[in-house]
Amino acid sequence: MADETIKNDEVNRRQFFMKLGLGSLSIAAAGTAAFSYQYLEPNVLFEPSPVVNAGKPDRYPLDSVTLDVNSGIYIVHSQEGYFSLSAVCTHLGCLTAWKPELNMIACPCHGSKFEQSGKKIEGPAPKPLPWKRIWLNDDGDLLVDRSTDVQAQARDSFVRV
Amino acid sequence: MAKTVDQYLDDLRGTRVWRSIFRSGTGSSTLKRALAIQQNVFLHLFSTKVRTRMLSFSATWYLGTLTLGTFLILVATGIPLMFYYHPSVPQAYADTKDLQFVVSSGLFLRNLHRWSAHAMVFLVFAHMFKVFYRGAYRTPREFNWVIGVILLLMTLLLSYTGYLLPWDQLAYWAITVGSNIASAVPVMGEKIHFLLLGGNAVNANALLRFYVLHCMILPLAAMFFVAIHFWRIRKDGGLYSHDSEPAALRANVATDAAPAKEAQ
Amino acid sequence: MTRYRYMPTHVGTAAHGCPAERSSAIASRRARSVFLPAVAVLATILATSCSQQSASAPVPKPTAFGAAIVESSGGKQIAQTGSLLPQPVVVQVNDKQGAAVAGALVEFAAAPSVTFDSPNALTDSSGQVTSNVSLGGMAGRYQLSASTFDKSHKKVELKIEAIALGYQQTLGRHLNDQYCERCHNPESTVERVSNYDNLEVKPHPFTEGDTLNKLSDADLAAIISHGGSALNKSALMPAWGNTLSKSDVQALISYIRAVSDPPSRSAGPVYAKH
Amino acid sequence: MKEKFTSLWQRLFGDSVRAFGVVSLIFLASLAIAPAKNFFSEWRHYQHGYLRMVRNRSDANTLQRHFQGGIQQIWLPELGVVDRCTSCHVGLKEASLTDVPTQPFRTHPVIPHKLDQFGCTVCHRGQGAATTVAEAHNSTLAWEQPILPAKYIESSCGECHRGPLPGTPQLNQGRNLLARQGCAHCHTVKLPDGTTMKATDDPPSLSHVADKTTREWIYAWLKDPQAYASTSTMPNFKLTDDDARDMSAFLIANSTPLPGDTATLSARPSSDPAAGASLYGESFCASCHAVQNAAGNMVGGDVGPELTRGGNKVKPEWLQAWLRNPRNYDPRTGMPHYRFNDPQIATLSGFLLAKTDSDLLANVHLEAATPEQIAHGKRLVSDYGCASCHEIAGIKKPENFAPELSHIGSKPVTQLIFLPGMPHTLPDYIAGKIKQPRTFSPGLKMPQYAFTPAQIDSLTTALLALNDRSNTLPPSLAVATTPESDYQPAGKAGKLMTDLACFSCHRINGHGGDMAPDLTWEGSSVQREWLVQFFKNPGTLRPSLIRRMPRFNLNDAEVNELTDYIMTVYQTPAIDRDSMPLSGYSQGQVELGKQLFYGKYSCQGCHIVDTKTDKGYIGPTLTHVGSRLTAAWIYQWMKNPQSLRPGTAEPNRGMSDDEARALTAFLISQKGGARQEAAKK
Amino acid sequence: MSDSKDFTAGVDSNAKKSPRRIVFITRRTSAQVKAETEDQVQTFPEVLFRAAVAVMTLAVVLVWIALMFNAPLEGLADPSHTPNPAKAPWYFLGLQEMLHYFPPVVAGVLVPGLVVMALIVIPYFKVNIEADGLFLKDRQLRLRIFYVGASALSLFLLLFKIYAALVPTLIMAGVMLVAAQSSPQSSSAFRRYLAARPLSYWVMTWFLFELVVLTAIGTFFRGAGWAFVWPWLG
Repeated sequence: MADETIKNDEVNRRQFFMKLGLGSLSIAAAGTAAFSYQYLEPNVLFEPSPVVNAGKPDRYPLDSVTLDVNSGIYIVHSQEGYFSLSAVCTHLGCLTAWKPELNMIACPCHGSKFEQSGKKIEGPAPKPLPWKRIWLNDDGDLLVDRSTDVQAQARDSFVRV
Repeated sequence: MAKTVDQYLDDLRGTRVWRSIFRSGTGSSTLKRALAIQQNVFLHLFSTKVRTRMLSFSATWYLGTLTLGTFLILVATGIPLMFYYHPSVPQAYADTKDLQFVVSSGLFLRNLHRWSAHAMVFLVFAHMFKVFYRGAYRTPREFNWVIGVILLLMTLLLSYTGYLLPWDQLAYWAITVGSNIASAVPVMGEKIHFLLLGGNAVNANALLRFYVLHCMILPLAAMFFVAIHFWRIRKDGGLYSHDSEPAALRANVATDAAPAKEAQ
Repeated sequence: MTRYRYMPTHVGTAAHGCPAERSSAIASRRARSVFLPAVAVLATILATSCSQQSASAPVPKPTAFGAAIVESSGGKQIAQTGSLLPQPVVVQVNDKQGAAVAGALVEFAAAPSVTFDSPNALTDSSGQVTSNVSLGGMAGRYQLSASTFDKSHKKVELKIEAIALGYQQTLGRHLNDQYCERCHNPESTVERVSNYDNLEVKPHPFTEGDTLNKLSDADLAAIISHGGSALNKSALMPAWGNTLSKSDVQALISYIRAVSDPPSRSAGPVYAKH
Repeated sequence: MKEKFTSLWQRLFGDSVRAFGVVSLIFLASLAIAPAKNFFSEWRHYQHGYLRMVRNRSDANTLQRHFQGGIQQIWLPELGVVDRCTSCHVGLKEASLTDVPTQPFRTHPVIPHKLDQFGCTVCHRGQGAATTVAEAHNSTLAWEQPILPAKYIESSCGECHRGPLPGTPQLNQGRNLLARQGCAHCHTVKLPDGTTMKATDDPPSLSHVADKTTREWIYAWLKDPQAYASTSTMPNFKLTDDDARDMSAFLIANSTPLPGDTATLSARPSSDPAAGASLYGESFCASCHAVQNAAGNMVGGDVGPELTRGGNKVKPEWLQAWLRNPRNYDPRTGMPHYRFNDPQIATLSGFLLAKTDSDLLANVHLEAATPEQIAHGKRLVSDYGCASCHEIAGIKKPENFAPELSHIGSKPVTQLIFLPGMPHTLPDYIAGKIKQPRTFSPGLKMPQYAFTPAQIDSLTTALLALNDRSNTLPPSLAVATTPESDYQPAGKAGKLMTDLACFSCHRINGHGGDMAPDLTWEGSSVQREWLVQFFKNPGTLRPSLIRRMPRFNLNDAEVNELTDYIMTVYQTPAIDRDSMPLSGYSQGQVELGKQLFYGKYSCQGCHIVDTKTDKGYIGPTLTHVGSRLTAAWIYQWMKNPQSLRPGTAEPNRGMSDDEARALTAFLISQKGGARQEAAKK
Repeated sequence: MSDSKDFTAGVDSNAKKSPRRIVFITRRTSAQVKAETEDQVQTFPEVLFRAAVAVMTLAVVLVWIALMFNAPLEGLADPSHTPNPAKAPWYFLGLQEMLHYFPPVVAGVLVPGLVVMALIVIPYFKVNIEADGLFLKDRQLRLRIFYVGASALSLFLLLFKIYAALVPTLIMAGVMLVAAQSSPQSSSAFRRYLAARPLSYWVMTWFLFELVVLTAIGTFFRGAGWAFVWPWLG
């Protein structure tokens, strides 16, 4: 009887250690997953600043739409003033182009077409091209913040020189 | 009474899905245990039973196991490191710095990778000498010994190719010195040097070559040979032990028993 | 293992590198190519124990004691941040009768970033100690203290002030030298005769903190840019707005704030010994 | 105890399952430390500290709103700079944090550059990529350049700015010293703009040195140049007595007499100290030459050599020949040809030869030199590279005599050999090397210079600017300087100007000294008659100046030659000299001008028109300005003085055209008549 | 066919002749192997748990090392500035040390090539399989060969002043001499042990000794210009 108790104790103890081990390893595995997520999330980015210097306003003649290929924005000089549009199609992210002969912005991928103000004319694009925040800095250069959308046609969305 | 975790686990093990994945199931019967080894794609490289004597630390010092352990650590740390590493000059160095300074725990992973690599070279050497002194290369394990020598060379090559990747002064000059030894080979030395580096000096080409060798070719080759190495242990009769040798052979091997043999 | 060649805070503390430090450095250089944590641990222990031992320069033993310490020269100097004062600081130890005492110990002290080439020295035969002083890297006022002990081991202390100019103030000083000083500085030198005495309405010297500190930066900028007459002050002060840029005017103001006595509040913190 | 331990061991590791359980737990605990270590990283600690500090401030809300957590980075791809300093130095852009005494949380002092555009390490060095204090600030195996000490910070300005800047006096001084102290004679310094630094000093030729001085003086000079003249730029080569003896023997033996009659005295040097002093003063010798007075102060300029002990040095014959025409001995000298007559030469030479120091040569006794000594001296002269600076007959200027300094600011610390006890940094090495070059290793040739500690700091600053970054700068960032021109006027007048050494003091078309006014546009500025008079008898224009134009005793033909040349050639295109008349302005205009002069613009603060009432001592006296300057120049000067003479102290008052015209009318009427009128009354 | 004849497995001590241990073919009976049987345990769980414990212990040690000591990283590779000394990874420093003494063909190719070849052929050499004590048979002849070989090698090393390799060689030769003077009947256990060591043991031990000494010298005792330095002196 006493022997059996000892034996049972022994079995229980073995089971306890087994559970301890496997449990630790499971936690370690879970921790490693969290750890991997933390590791894989970059802490710094080597990407150009979202704020783009578009130069002096007089570079853009009245009623012109100018594509800055590097930063993917349009600078539009309209009667109301200067404003900036994203040049990235809202459908699948292709870079659109300004077609002066058609007086519209066209996407080469799936044929979406937009007005000069970004409004959709036709095509699969679900939304109009978003407007970006634009302002003048102290040196008189136009700056565009690509990370900030602003309301289309709103007073503050234009720069008037 | 609420079910315990164990009961839930037992229920889980009883499901069809579980059974369809893990054929053997658990249990303390010898059969179940043998099946656990035999029916696992990785474990079936081992025999289902080993000699009790071989479990003792002094028999093997677990050097083979530990070497495998370092290899596993190296794979587990090396793959995450690749996410932040561009094998280009001088970006490689900047990436190493970034791993050290801005990637969460990047420094830890790189440290672990580096020290494990050193540990693996050391353990492989130790393993080889231990096997030699135990005489475990003897028939029928000759070929497994040869595979072991190949694995030793691969370990050295893996460590050597990895040495260049941080693209710092230490790496650059160690590889320059090391690779110039290759050009000492008569007749074809220059060619080997040229092919190894992808040029005449340690430069961007060399870095890319070493990267591919270090991350693709050598690890795959090493895994291939490791599999054979393990499988051959089973096929050659399990871990070597003097006492498992036939008496006559053992008598020959254990020469301190020679007088007794002559007496017979 | 990473090894630091240079710890700025410990510069000059050890005249000859501690041998244990050197050997540990060597050992850790080996360790960088070798997997030998034991060596590294040993090196770390050695390095730690050594850094605790490194002592500062020995303090000489005084042979005499004075009762007072006075400034001979070198007070109220202006230098750029981090650089040497143009003249060394000279202090003198006197006894009760006012006679110079040779062989008394003088200790210089200041904020930790200030360095003296002889922080502890004995007075020479004329009772003086000379020390070159490098100011700290922050612009502002630095309080240097020179102290000695009298016979009863009581500390006698002398406070000397020095001003460190940052980039903006240095630029301001340059503009001051070029445009302002000939009228605003009443003192004449061989090279530069002051115009101060020739002016009916006397300009304010820039050190005149009592007056200038009451003016806001905007007031000062207006006077400099638009001249005295535009602000109902003397027309002898011309308008510099067409000659100096806005940042030049700001630089001048920051210089004026830096040198004013009593100090201007906007000149920033004062650096004294802890 | 042991049994207890054994039983614990047994309980924990008794069989493989137990060992498995325990080791797994330890394994888990160990693995968990890595992310914990990451979480308690140094930069997070600083950010927490910043937030704690900010919490108690009155502007807490603003500061908290500006605060951005996480690793911050400034990336300048074109410079290859990644700076993460702002991860810990959180408050650099917060203008209100000027009251924080020290970094890391203090505002950055005002500088002309934006943090986002230039980052931190471009100026401060150190390792920008690092996110720990030790790695970022100190020198490590992975990064040799620690944070640049504040006293050398101007060297970073010099990486891009290749010319002098008003805000960097130390850098400017260091660069001047590099050129002026002859460093560039021995060391090649290729500047980032592709030019090679030229030494601006001009050590004398030694080919005829025996004409000029004695072997004893050469010996004493070689042993310790500063004993002869404390302002001497000649360094001390720390020669042994024998070496100095042999070198002086060689230099004398190697010297050839100058052709021409220089070896005889034209007149006995006169011993009239008063007359000598008077001529010395009238000739404004002190503008260039200094003499140490009894109080030990140096009086005079530093363009020419110090004359305190000149009598010990030169032979009287040589001195008289030199005073008669210095260009006979040294065609390139900056000393003007004064056209002294014989009595003047006798007076001046007597005055100068009396300036001796009896101690200087008292202990110098040299036996006649043996041929071996002369041969040894020749070897020493070429070994020490004397010919790098001095012209010595028979010895060629050595090429690459000393290490090139073009990239000294990026020299790897591993390649330097430090003195014991010296901090292992490049600035300390450079400063130590300049301070005491010979201590670094026996047999080094670099001589001992007599630099002050501040000069050493300046030189170090200038040298640190010569680094890899300054040499590989994107052209868009380099701020070029106008190169020193080698303008030489042509023709007879040109020869005359060289003879008179005008360029020693005046600058014309970017060439010349800065002691006297820039004459580039002098022809537009002054009236011909005045200039003629001025050459004959240079008067004082600025009462506050102690240095003046000397009288060269020119004859009429020379004066005309010079005046014609200046009036025709040195004209600015901005002014038509004859566009405004020199007279004929209405009385009303003159009166208005006078009101402006004394009222609105209060010019009398600096200038004198009426010697009775006006006291202004800064600008030139204007009593005769009507017969000195052209009206067009005055008008343009009123409108914008800096456009005519950049850096002039005359403020631009933003006058209207009418005001400028009125003032011109008033000033042009000042033809010295005021005094006459006053006399009449 | 009910004869139950006992078969005994043929045991051949010459492993080279019959590489299979058991050569045994019969139609109706199964093999009976007369090798001793040993206690055996299931691989699962006994071996696997032990292996897991070993690997985890190793991992714990390495994790702690990685937490405490940063991997070396020096300045950006700069082809124009060779550090002094420029060292290969430590496991090649034995080789680099030899390169100091021998021409690259010998030290860089011949010696490592021979070592690898020797390692590969170890199990295929008769002496390695038979593994008799070196000096137990043909003692005089073997001793003579040993004397000639050892002194030739030592002389060669002495001539080229390769003391780093000479000293271990001499020590090994000394131990082998002791072994030659020992017999399996020696009273001392250590001498009995030495006497039973076969040739392969001696060669391998000499190799290990040289490897350790040369690597240690290359790692710790070589400074600028590959000159000998004491690691504790600057």
